[in-house]
Amino acid sequence: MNWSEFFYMGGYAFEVWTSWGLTLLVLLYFVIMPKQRNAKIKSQIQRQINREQRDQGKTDS
Amino acid sequence: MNPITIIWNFLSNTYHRLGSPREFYTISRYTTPVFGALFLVLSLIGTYFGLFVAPADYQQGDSFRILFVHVPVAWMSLFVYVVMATAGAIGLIWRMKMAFVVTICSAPIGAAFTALALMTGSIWGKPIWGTYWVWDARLTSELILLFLYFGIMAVYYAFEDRKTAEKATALLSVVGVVIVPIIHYSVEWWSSLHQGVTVFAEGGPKMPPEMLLPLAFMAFGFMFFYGYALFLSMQNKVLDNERKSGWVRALVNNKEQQS
Amino acid sequence: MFRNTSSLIQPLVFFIIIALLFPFSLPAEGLLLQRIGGGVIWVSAVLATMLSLESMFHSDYQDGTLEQMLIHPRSLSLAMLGKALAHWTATGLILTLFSPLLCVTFNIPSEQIWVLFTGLLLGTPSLTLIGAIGAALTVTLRRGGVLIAIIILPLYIPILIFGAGMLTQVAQGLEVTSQLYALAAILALSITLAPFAIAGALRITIN
Amino acid sequence: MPNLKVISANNLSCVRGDNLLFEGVSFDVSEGQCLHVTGPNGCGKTSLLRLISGINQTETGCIKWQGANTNDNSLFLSECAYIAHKEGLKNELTAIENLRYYQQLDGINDELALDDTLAKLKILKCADLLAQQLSFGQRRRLSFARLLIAEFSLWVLDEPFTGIDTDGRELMESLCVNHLKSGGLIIMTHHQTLLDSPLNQYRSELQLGQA
Repeated sequence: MNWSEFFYMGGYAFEVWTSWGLTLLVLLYFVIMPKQRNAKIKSQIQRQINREQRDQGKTDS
Repeated sequence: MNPITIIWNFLSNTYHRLGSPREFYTISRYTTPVFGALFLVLSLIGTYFGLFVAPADYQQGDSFRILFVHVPVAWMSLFVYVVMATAGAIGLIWRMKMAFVVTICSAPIGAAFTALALMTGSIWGKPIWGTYWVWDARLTSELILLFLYFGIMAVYYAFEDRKTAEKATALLSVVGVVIVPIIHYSVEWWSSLHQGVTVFAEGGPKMPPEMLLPLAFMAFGFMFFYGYALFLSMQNKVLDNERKSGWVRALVNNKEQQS
Repeated sequence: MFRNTSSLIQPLVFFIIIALLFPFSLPAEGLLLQRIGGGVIWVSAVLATMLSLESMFHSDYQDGTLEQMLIHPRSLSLAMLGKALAHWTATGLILTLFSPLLCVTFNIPSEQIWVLFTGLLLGTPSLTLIGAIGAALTVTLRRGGVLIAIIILPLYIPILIFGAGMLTQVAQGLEVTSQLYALAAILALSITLAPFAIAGALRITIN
Repeated sequence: MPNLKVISANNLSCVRGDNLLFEGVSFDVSEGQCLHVTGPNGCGKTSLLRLISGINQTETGCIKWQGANTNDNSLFLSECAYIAHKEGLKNELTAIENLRYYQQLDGINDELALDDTLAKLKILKCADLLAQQLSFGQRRRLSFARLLIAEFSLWVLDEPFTGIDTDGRELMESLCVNHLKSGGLIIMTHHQTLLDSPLNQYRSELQLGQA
């Protein structure tokens, strides 16, 4: 099979590849976005814990 | 013990475990990668058969290959809506915390699937109908569905109190699911008034197996993708909602010490 | 007995003004207005109903009578059905009664006026009942108006389709009984289900 | 005594947003008792009253009236009256029309009783004034009048003595005492002490939000 012919898609390259590309982009978004958000939430919680520990240290001393 | 009892016990046990945010988080850490892997395998097989193996359509040429993303995504847009509304009803009736999380996390995914179905549909429409948009019954219902999703998301973000927001969102999704069939029939009747629109011919009445096979793979692949994306987003929601509870703090703290 | 006449007149005036905006924004062809007039009146009725929804529960919420209704032993959904129908007589019914007048200004033929009138009579109560769900969901929000529109307008589409579609049918000399049945079925469904959704929404949002 | 009226709450809690206002709140109130809910601003006094009166649903625990859960309990709802900050008065109606509305909701039609009630609260002269023309104190009295038009056993009162003059306070206190003497129950919030009030001898205190 010829690759350039494959990408040419019988003249429908634009339609086929934008559709598949858009789908891929959306799918990637729903994988990458939550992973980033997960790290963000965890670091937020961690900072909260650190703050509280510091606060506790102060009141103890 | 007969098998039905065993299955029932298993189901009710799973239900109760999934009903608790903490148990859900533990279970989902194992199931989420499985969903992701299943999605990858199925969609790669589907892509291979769809793009390389299936022969070009005798009428539409290679443009019909949009079908392998358009149709699964359009199916999913409805499927997600039904899951979302069912979860909403479960949450309202049995006051199950996790059901609301399913509803809220499904909405953006469903909206994205709907938007994708609209975009791929109109891109496909250009070579077939000669225009990006026609007031075809299916495209129009899909557009209305997109606005229903927007409404549901807007309601969730409008409330400050999370619990109120969750219940309001669930109620609206249940109301929506009652009206969706009516919208569907009304739009179908309406578009029959607008004569002269070429109706989608998806490769004739009977789909040849070399088209059906990749379509089935893609459809199941997208279903697992929904599960994968839903669980990822639900994990975040659970962490966010339960950020004050002991188990979330222990979880975050342990991670920190390990790294 | 209406103590607050301005709330009675506002939706009606709004309805007429919207409908009258169309002739100004369209090419000056008598036939065009005659053809699209029915649709214009339907869209105006939908918008006027929607505008009136924001105030539906607002004063009751502000002065505390809504909370008292919530804890009254009598059925809240039944009370809400009554409330919605009362609201309809002050908005939808009045719009419907005035719609023939607008039809005359659009030169709509008299056999279509009847169809439009009947359609509005059957359709506007459903608009109010379904809209009340949105009003109940947003009653505690300070800026609920736009949100009501986003929630409710997609749900109005079937009513609009059948209501305005009847006029197209009549203009082509076709029967409209099936659309009338469809509107009546939607009305029956809204009367039976919407009050529960309204009551449920109020119990959720008022806290 | 099987007919003794009693409301008992067990393990109530209230969460607002991420904040826990209170948890593990339990109490029993029976005939002739007045529960005085105290605590600093924002500790959930009003939220507790709204849980009791049934506007909000309990997240944890339960509230029982005569041993039956109060959720969707029409017997309880018909015996419980809740007077809140928002008086539940329609501005466009006159005082007597407002009162008549509530009377008719309860299925009673007794014009004389309405006048009597207004007279008891010394606002008979305002009967035909629109509610929006009444002063704040008069509106409080009018909302109080609602307690007397039907046979409520449990009065749930949110800050009943704010915004009224000494005379009005004495009047309302005497109404409360009469209610308690005739076997009624009262659950109320009040930010000041009730030690010098005639209610004191019926009173038990529930403190919220001690940290």
